[in-house]
Amino acid sequence: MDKKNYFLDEKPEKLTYGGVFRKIDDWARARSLWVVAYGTGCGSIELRPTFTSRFDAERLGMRMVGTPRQADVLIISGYLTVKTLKRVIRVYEQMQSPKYVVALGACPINGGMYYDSYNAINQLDLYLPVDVWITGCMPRPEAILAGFKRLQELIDSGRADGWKKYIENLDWYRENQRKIIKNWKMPNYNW
Amino acid sequence: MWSKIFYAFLTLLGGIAYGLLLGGISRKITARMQNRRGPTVWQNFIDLWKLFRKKTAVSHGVMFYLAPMFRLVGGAGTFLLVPIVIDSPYLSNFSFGGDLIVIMYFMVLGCLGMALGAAESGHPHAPIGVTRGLSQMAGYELPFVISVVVLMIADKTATVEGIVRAQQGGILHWHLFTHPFAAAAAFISLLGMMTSYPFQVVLAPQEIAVGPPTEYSSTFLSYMFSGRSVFAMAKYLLFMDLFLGGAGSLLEAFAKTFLVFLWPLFITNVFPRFRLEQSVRFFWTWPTFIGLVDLLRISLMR
Amino acid sequence: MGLKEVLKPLGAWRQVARRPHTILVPQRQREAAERYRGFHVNDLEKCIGCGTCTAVCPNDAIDMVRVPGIEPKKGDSGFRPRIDYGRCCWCGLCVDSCPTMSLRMTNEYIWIRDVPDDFVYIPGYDIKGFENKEKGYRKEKEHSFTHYHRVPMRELPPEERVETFAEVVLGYAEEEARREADRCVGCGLCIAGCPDRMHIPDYIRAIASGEYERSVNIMYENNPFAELCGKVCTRRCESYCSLGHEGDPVAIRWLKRFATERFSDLKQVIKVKKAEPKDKSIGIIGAGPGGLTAAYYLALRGYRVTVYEAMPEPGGMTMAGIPKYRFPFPSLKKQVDFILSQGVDLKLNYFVDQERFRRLMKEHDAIYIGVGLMKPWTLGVPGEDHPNVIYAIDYLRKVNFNEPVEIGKKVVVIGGGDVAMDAARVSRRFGAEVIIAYRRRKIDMPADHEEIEGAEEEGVEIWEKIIPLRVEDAPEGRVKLVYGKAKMVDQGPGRRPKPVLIEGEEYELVVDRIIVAIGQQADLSFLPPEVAEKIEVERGRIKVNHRQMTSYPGIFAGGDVANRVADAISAIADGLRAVKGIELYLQGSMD
Amino acid sequence: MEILERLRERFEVLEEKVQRDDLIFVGTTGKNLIPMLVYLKEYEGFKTLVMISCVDWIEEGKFQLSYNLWAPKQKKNIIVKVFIDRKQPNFTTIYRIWPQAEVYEREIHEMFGVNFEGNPTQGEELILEDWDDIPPMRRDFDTLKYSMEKFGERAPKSRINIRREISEQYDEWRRK
Amino acid sequence: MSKKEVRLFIGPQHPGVTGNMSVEVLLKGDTITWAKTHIGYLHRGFEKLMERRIYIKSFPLVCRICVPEPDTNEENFARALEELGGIDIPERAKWIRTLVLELSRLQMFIMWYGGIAGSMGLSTPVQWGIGDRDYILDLFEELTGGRIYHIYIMPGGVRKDLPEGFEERVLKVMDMIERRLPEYDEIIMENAVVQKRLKGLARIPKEWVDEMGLTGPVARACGFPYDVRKDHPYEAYPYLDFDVITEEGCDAWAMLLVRRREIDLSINLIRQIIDRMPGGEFQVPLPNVLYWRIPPGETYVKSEATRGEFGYYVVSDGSDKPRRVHVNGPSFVHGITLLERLLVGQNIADVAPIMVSLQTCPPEMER
Repeated sequence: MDKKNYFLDEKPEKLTYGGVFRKIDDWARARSLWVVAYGTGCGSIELRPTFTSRFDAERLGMRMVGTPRQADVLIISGYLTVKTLKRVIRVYEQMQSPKYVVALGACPINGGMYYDSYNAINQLDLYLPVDVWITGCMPRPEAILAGFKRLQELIDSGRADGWKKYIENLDWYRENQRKIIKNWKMPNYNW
Repeated sequence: MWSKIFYAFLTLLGGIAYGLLLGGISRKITARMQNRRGPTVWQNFIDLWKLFRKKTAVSHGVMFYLAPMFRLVGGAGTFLLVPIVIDSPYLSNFSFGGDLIVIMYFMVLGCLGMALGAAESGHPHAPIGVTRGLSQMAGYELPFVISVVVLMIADKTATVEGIVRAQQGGILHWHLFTHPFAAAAAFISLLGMMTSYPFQVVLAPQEIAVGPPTEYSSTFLSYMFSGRSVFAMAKYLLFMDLFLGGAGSLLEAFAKTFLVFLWPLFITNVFPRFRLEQSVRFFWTWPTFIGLVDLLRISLMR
Repeated sequence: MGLKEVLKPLGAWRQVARRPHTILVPQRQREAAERYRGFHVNDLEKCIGCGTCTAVCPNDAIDMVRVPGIEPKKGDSGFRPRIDYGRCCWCGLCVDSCPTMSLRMTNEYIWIRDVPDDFVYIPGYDIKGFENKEKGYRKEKEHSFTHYHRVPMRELPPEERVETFAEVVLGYAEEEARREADRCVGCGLCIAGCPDRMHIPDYIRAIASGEYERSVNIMYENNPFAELCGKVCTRRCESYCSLGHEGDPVAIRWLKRFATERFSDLKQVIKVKKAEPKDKSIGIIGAGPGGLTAAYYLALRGYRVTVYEAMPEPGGMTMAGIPKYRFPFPSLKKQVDFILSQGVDLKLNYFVDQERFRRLMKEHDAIYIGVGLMKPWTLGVPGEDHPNVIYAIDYLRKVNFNEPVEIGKKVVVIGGGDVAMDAARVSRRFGAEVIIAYRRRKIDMPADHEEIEGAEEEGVEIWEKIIPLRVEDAPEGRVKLVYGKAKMVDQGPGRRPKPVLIEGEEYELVVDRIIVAIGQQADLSFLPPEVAEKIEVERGRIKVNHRQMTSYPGIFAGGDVANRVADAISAIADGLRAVKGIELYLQGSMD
Repeated sequence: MEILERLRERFEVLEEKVQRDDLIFVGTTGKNLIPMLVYLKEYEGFKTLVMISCVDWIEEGKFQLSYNLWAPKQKKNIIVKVFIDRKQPNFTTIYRIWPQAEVYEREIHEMFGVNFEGNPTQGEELILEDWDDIPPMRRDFDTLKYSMEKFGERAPKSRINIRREISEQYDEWRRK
Repeated sequence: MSKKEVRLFIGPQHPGVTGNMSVEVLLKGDTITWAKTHIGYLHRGFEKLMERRIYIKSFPLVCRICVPEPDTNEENFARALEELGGIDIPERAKWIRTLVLELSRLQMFIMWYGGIAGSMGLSTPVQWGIGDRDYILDLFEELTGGRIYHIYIMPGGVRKDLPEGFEERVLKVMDMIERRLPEYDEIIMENAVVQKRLKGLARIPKEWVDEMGLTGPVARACGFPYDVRKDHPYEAYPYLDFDVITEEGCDAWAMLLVRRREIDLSINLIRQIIDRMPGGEFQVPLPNVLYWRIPPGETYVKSEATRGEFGYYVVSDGSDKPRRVHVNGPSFVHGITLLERLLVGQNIADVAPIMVSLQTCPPEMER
């Protein structure tokens, strides 16, 4: 089998989005949030009740999908270790625009309990654009759902544009990412 | 002729819409069974629109692009060959002599196209899923073909329309009751076709993420999504025509397809999935055996 | 795989008929449990900024900041906790260890922002809308990390006390002391209460961990009369203690007493660092605690120090004024001897008059005046010169120097300060019936409340709102006190009520002795006029700057003669501050 | 306990402590360790290795390796301790006696830098990825400093020393 | 790796793995020929962080070591400190602790019971299980003030007393769960497909149990009655009346049976505890926690978690911070040594059921 490059190893063009359907698009996007099933940290324990019968996020049109390609929302559930951050960046870049990031818990904001840990990052927004921050340790399902409601509002009014920021400031993000990921054994740009 | 095409196109859209709606209903019913409320029944439309309008930046070659189209075309092709309302000038679709065999080929086409495209995507889960899908198809096609052959022999026709006509005259003339074993075999293989749960080995989230469509996103996924729903619709219609006596009116068609739709839903939520080889072995034993009973019966009766 | 196993699972379809148990959040609010550990609220009025929450926070989420509108005051650092919800883990340790119980948690749990910088807030100051939520995690006083109850101090029973001059307080046993010391949260608010700024949390912590030597050494860093303070200090620090708001303050005084009493030979315990001898000499007038403190630290810094004392024993007021049941003589001797052993020259029975003062000014490079207040205030009523009217300060001195005193069967002590209490309790020990007459109410008494309680336990009667009018002679060598009653007139907020005589009523009390204990004043007659005119005196006290120097360069003053507080620890503090001042003065770099 | 006597007869026992009825600590030398473990496994019924742990005694310049064994029959734990030099932390693997020791040793190698000779996988990364500092579980590794340098801090804390502030306030009042 | 083999990473972003971990496998057809566990995605360095925190500050940390079942950690660490610091806790505290432990075991097992079905694609009981578990979390919330992280068990006892009427509410939830369990059984235990898939899956050779140190339901499914609650009784377990559950199957089905019976046992134990809950104090005052020093010494305490034996090795050097805390979770052996060997020869489809059967929990492997 010939080695084929499955990734675009070039900088993505600036994505603009708009058009006549803009309003309908935003409306539909807000009501159909597919979450990539990646429990990055301990917050995933509260994602389970959120997505199952007691709280049932599917009411809001959310569901878990197994592959980043089909997902709209990446939930960073709590702290991120360096090792996971590498995978998370990859997952994020494989997601298709428009895409949103929701950070759960105190840890992505300022390190949380693990502010002095040698393996957990302290500020997520240096590495990924985050649209909604929900604090708590862990946020209860009610808080998570309220956070998603907030995300829906943002999308509805067209203000959830973290993905645009990421493309515009890619060099800055990349610099920060490379600062802590020493061994960048990934394609430069992998979407 | 053009008007027929126009009406066929309309029915196609209607079929997609009804398929999506049925999907929504199935999500709602599943949710109720799982003690929760579930999304609105229109959720699938929203999902489809969102997917359709999403950007995509993935490129894995031509086949990759074409596969969802294959899927959609396969679905649409199947759908358009199955008459919805018999005797209706608008809703009988492109029924012609021997179309049953063509339908069965079309059904395979979608899967094959999918297989080609997914293999192109390069994700290791995709080929595994494709292999599974093809093996599975080999599994459920056998009982299905047997039961279709039973019907063809019994009714001495190779058209769907002919089979429908052979069932006219009351509920007891339905093949469901006249050929119960063949019907059972076919309905079991319908579970395989609809990838309902004990036989849901293709997408298998816990095993191979989402299988073949792992790399598909956005618009492609929306094509696959609508392809899948129209495909499902086609199968419901086909089974309605084959076993439930077809439909004399649109309302009847709705009702009967809904009945067919309930069957996989009935099974899918209460069983885990088989392993691939268990699934294939199952199809090659029980339904095949049941189907063969009817085949034997029909051959002996003649 | 029988048919039963195929059909059984289908029974799950029964669920479709069941009502879903989904909770309809976020469309509907759902309240968290009664004890839920949600977002913090802080009662800014109750909070004293002790910083215990900061110390116990596992995540470094809480820091202390200044808040507009909150000024530092007594027992309040003026800081308030600020919480970073990018760090917090809602463990509630801060709530459980808050000494004033001002910090608590609500059961509010939704805090969502679009930017990550909005998660730092000062509970109580930043209004977030859930301030008035009643539900939420709270501290239970008895089940928390804070120990609110003081280990009780054992004392002699009152019946035994009045028989003897033995020490009333028996002291802590080791286990008790460590338990009591361990209550301290180490906030350090008490430091502000101590005039001498002793390192209170440090030495208490040392006691708690059993390092008594280290503890005493910490005390001796700025107080060579630690044992004295351990027994008779006015312990203003304890009223600053953060535990005192909801419980008993840490028994700082008794702990100091415990640690210092353990060592009979201070020379082996205290590690002194003596500087090179310097060719400067300092004269100190008055061997009270302030003077000796100055002498001790000056000697450690290498100066030649001579202390002049008019009385036959060193110790000043602590020798002459404090009864022995509070402060036994051997204890004083132990401390003074240690100070003297550092090379301090002491001249006893050396009354400094004007002539001698002039000589001292020639002999010494600097002079420290720590003469204290030895002249009692008089009542200022007719008949006060009656021989049966005696002054508490003279009375106590005579008792302490074992001079004979005669007080009869029944005495009245006029005054409400510590000296009054001492005089009353000493009189009880001589078997007299004692009445304390005070012009205000009992709660207004400046004396230590423990002293008041002790006096009452010993059978001293306390009469409130008594204003003496005149003293008259009475038969059988007794004396009659004619007095009127007072009523308390409110003086507006923040000021204590004033007693005003109720006119027209007169009462009489016949006693054997009237002991006047309404305060003392300075006797500055020893200052030669050329010096005296340059030294500013303000309301009876010598005015000094922040280095304890009088307006006459080179003459320093401290202790009761210079401050308004007039207790031992302020005298010690003055002495310590004067050391720095004298050093700077001698180096010529006075600021 | 008799087991301690039997151990003393056969091996060099440096220290021993009965912590609970079901927990015994035994210290031995590096040379005696493997024979002792084998003896415990084969003759005393301590069939199971519960875990291997490492303690950094930086002041004494030593690493303490603790081998925790469990006897399913007697329901007893024994912890065999051995001290090795911190400067040259070399020891022998025991993965041939218990297979799970391989991973424990791999973790200790990664976290403390102890080298277990003969362990086939100890060089592979287990937990950390692209680690660029001294092994993190060593006492001289300052994790707060590392974290602050590498990951930063959003809202710097005021870090006010209340005691010092109070003393200064006191001076202020004094001066007035 | 021959040409016919495919290298496949299952995880970390994969719906089938238990948490954030990954298994690298070589596939020949559908059969796994080699497997390797990769962990470290959740490594926060708890042990390092605890070394620089005073003892009390470690309690919010330890419960994060195993997210679904935090109380075992708290109880273990508290017990270790009590042993080293010489603190005796009151009777009632022991019983409350046991109640909390059993409740948390029950919620974990219920979630697991749904999870094993979910690992084979049967999502209905997953939804039920996690939904019903929520009622236990509500109890926890009421009792401890936290849904997931309770920080309730502290040295010296527990932090708060049982609220008014809590016992009745526990019993009510127990009744509800007992009513629900037959419905679970119907769809899981009595399901033809589940039986077909689990019977004979992941058969563990019996000699591995002692050799590798397998514990908990895994060992008990192989017929070894290893249960710390019985072997080294702690808290109130010596007073409770129960038998160790064992099954002889050594396969995933036996593990399922063991865990199913454990649910009944837990409910039974909870009823016993509530029945016999003593009165009195629930806490002895600790020394001042800000300066709490523990005399030098070391100890190893263990308890039975849902996944097996959970152990804390605590070394104190006499200061106010631990010298070393080593947390030894059962998943360390189950998830690495055992899983790597067990997966060889299995079908790729069975990775998820096997991992769920072993109940590998990544945060306790890498801490």
